[in-house]
Amino acid sequence: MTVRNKVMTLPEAVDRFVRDGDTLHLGGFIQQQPFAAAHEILRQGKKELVLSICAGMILADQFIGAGAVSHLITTFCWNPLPATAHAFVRAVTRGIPRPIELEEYSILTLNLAYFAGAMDLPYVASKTVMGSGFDSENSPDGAKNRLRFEISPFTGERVCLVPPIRHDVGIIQVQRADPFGNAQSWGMLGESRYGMLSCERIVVCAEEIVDPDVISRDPNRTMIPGFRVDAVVEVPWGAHPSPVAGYYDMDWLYFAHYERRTRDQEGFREFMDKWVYGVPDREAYLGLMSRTRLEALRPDPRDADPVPYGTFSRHFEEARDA
Amino acid sequence: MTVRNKVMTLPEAVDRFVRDGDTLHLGGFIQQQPFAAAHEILRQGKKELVLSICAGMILADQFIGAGAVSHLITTFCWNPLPATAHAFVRAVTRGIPRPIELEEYSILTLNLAYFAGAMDLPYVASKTVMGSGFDSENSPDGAKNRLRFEISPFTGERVCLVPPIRHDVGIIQVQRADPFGNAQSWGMLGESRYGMLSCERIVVCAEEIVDPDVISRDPNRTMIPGFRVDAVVEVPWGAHPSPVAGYYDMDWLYFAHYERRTRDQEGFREFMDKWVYGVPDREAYLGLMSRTRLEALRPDPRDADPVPYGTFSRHFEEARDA
Amino acid sequence: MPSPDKRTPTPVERMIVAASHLVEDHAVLMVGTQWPIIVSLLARATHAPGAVICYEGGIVLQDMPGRIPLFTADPVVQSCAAFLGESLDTLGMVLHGGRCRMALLSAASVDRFGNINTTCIGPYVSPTLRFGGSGGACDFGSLSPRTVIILEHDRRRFPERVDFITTPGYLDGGGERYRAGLRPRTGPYAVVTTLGLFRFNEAGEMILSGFHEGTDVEEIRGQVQWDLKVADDVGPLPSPTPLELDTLRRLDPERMYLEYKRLLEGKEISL
Amino acid sequence: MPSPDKRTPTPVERMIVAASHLVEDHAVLMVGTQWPIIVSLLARATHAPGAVICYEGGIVLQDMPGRIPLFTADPVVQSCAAFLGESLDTLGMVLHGGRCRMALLSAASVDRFGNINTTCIGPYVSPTLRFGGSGGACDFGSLSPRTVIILEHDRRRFPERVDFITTPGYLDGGGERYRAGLRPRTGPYAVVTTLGLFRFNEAGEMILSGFHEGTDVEEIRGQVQWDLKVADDVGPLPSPTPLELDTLRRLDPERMYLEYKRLLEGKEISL
Repeated sequence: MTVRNKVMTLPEAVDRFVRDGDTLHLGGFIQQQPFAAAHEILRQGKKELVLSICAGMILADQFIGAGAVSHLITTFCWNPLPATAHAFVRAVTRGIPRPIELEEYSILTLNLAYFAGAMDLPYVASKTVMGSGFDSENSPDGAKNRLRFEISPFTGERVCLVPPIRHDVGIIQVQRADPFGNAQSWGMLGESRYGMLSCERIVVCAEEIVDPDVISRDPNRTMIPGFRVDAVVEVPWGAHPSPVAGYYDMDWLYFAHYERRTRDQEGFREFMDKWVYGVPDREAYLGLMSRTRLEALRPDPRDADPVPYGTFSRHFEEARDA
Repeated sequence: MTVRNKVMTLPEAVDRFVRDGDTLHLGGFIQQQPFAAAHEILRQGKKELVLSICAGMILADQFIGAGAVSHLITTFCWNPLPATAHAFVRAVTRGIPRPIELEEYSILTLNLAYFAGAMDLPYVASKTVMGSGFDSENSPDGAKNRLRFEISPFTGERVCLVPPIRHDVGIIQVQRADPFGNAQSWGMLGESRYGMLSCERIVVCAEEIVDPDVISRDPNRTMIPGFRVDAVVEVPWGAHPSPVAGYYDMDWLYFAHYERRTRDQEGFREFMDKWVYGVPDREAYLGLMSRTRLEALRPDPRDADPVPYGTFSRHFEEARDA
Repeated sequence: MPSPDKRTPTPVERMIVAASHLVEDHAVLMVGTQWPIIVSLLARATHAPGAVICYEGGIVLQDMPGRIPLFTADPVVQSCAAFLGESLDTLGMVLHGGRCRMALLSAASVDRFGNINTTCIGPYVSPTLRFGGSGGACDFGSLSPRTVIILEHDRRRFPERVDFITTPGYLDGGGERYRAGLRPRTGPYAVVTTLGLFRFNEAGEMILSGFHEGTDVEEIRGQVQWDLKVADDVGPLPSPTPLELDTLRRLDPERMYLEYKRLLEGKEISL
Repeated sequence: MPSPDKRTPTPVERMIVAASHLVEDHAVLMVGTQWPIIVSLLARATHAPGAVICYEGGIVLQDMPGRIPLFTADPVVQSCAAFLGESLDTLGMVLHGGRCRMALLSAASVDRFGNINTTCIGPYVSPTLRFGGSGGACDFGSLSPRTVIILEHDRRRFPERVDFITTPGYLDGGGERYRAGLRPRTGPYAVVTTLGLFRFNEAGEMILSGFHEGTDVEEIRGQVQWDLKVADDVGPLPSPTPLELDTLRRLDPERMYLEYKRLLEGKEISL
């Protein structure tokens, strides 16, 4: 069998698969957020993006502060210290550096929208959100989103219909992938699987690119089948300052540093000039930090045991030949 | 922390958690079907069951031939040789040993019904099945089921609405579980997860009961969280003649034997008298077969590699104290 | 077991090879049980090495299996998979999600408009004969842009109208499929049998497109239960090449598919 | 950092302990970030060892974490989990599926009918202040049979009506919640603050049920922005026992929660 090797550099992957105006999904629920890829997108000056990200965090904040986003689909946006995501707040309250359209959901409804998007289901009916500010019928001045409210033909009760959300391109940071794109991930997965599978084009950033045999010895761990993937990029530490289970912990100091430096737009600009625009790639970014400190983010080892999959037996043929 | 130890014998688990008239879900899509538990249910004479099983196979066939089922929810029922599931056909075409009501779906719609059941969603809209014999509006003489057909308020297109299917009790055979009920499974999973999670009471049969640490060293493999589980039973070979990945292969000879012996109701009775009613437990059942032949069903070893989860770092505290 | 003639393909081999020709390289396939298994593996072993094989239980293959799978849930496929998961992953994410190019299906019978019956003969509530039922077949045929139906030719299996539509084809033709709500640009693409190859016209009616060596248009017209239309450019199908035949026989050295009979037949079974 | 008085609980400690008393043994909990984390762990370490702790990212805990999680997505919880999966597993299967007994939530502000706002002050489209937003909080409050709301008491955080309903309580009261479509027998169960404990009457209105040592009914009535109703049997809440206090302080020796301030404040941060 021949399968396309999709390994490329991050600049190449971003250049080929992320376009101005795209609906861009960034995967990873708090953990495994693709910061390295996101920074490359900003460096390449991609603009007018519709950013869809379940946990906004400082990743969405950086896109918003950079003025790259015209529309944000999310469930929350903050700095997990917990503290304010300042650029997000500036954009929403004062239109700085530009106004953005907000499309807000609860986590469950956005996960159902991604699920419906991944399967292209017309909609999924739920019993959440009703009466809240996300319910456009009950709160006409509330959040704008795609939810609709109908009467169930089964029970006559009021239900919240969640339509599919689909994306032009999605990026996530995973633990490992093979050159064909088969991507494996573990830890807290949030919306990762359905979010990514609702994307037309998929870029996988991996801590490690591994031999296809590593994947096929544990195929239940594959989150994204390779045939759905357009690009595979090896980016160690690519999710920093967010964590990757088994590889590195959350960098709390970095989040605190970000919070202090980005309280006004000028500070934000300075921060971005140093950490994003001022470096050519992830290695240079990491070079801005003490290596000792980074290594201290490595977790203590704790491994899953090997599990038996087995191959198959030949008892059927043996019985026939007996 | 104290967690209830739920380990018990199979007769006890069946006696306590399976009741006459229950909607009974048997998990496992072709693989991992809980034959040991099913035989105990038949031995205890449970009756008027509504059996819900995605892949009917000879497991549903045995329940039907035994007269224990009044209503069958399924997507297909055959002997995977492939050959006829004779008891199923006798019941459907001639009401032998008793008529059964059929509630048939396609695999996708039944999986969506289990998904909706597990989450108690009012319904899920899909684009499958329409115009087929499962579409009650287009085929009024076709299959009876719970699907409804409506116009999407989003797009105006005709859609197939799948309502939840929920069960009183569910049983599955998995590779391993801990005494609290945390059940892990791998291989081809079919409808297993959502089918089981749509059950009010859950009985887990496991090839091995393992230490809770084995589970918590690889928590992404947990299919059923322990708090949902009522009983854990250690039953090696409990899925035979269906396969369990890593433990034993499909026993093709047994399926062929079953096909030959059950072509009429008398043969079926004799088969059941020997293999189900004539044995007290799984050990005695296994004793009816050549041990050498059984051991030949063991697959060649092939293990997943260990993966790193890691624990956590203390860099935050260290920074504070610096 | 008699060794097959080294050069002459059997009708089943012709059927399998002709069906494999419909598979494009790098196409994502939903593969049903029985004939589709070997058709898809043959395509991958010959002209379509990049074809992606998905099964309804939640499997995406990576490598060629260690032996021919006896059905799509055969544990042999688990040791050559890139992805193992749930039915919602393949039937949902791949097929309903619009990521599948072609579905391959076996059938008990197929009618003039490509509707498949694997459920029953006679009324559904009181059938005279009953088969296994849909499994995922209804979803394959409902959702796939192209559905290829593969079955051994027998006039009884080609009624003008099936008794039960397990898998929707073009229903009564003339756009009925889309009025029922199924998506545009989906539906039966071809039927491949031991006699020939059939395609579908704009109205959704099956038309004879090609025939295998050893048969002809008239014989085939006698082997369906309606007045079969014939394509203007109907002609003989290419015979399997020696390489194709050789590859096919190496894929199935046990001839489990090629002779379509169970190897245990006539054997004593001792458990 | 000053060592806390060995015997006198702080207001935050009283709040946490009082909230933990609402957790029943073996209850399945959906636990939000901030105060709910330590409340649920304290309950489990004291009177509710069988309580099941679930987080919105797809986590079910098995053992006590190696240190207090800084938030519900802190990687520290991954090495003590029985289940790691997706948000649909916990928010979907556990919460929407009806398997959760109680949800614990922090809040920026809560109003007379238990509606929570963690979104904004002022109109949604042009707010004067903006907070993080819902996350899973809207789902917690929409779906849980019992929602417990935990926040430090400040009059500004208790308006008569919140500007935006991030998490629905009883809306305008009088059954409005159920007319909106939310399920029967769901809704706010209690509000626990640094001053006292509030429950809800049949109409869905918050009523003062108990107060911590050092405060009284009148003080608390002055700390909400409406005419607060008081339960007939209002009285002092039990003080934390020495065992509870000790357990709490051992759970959070860094006092990350107990003093509710970030430990890095005032420190130079060197990356």
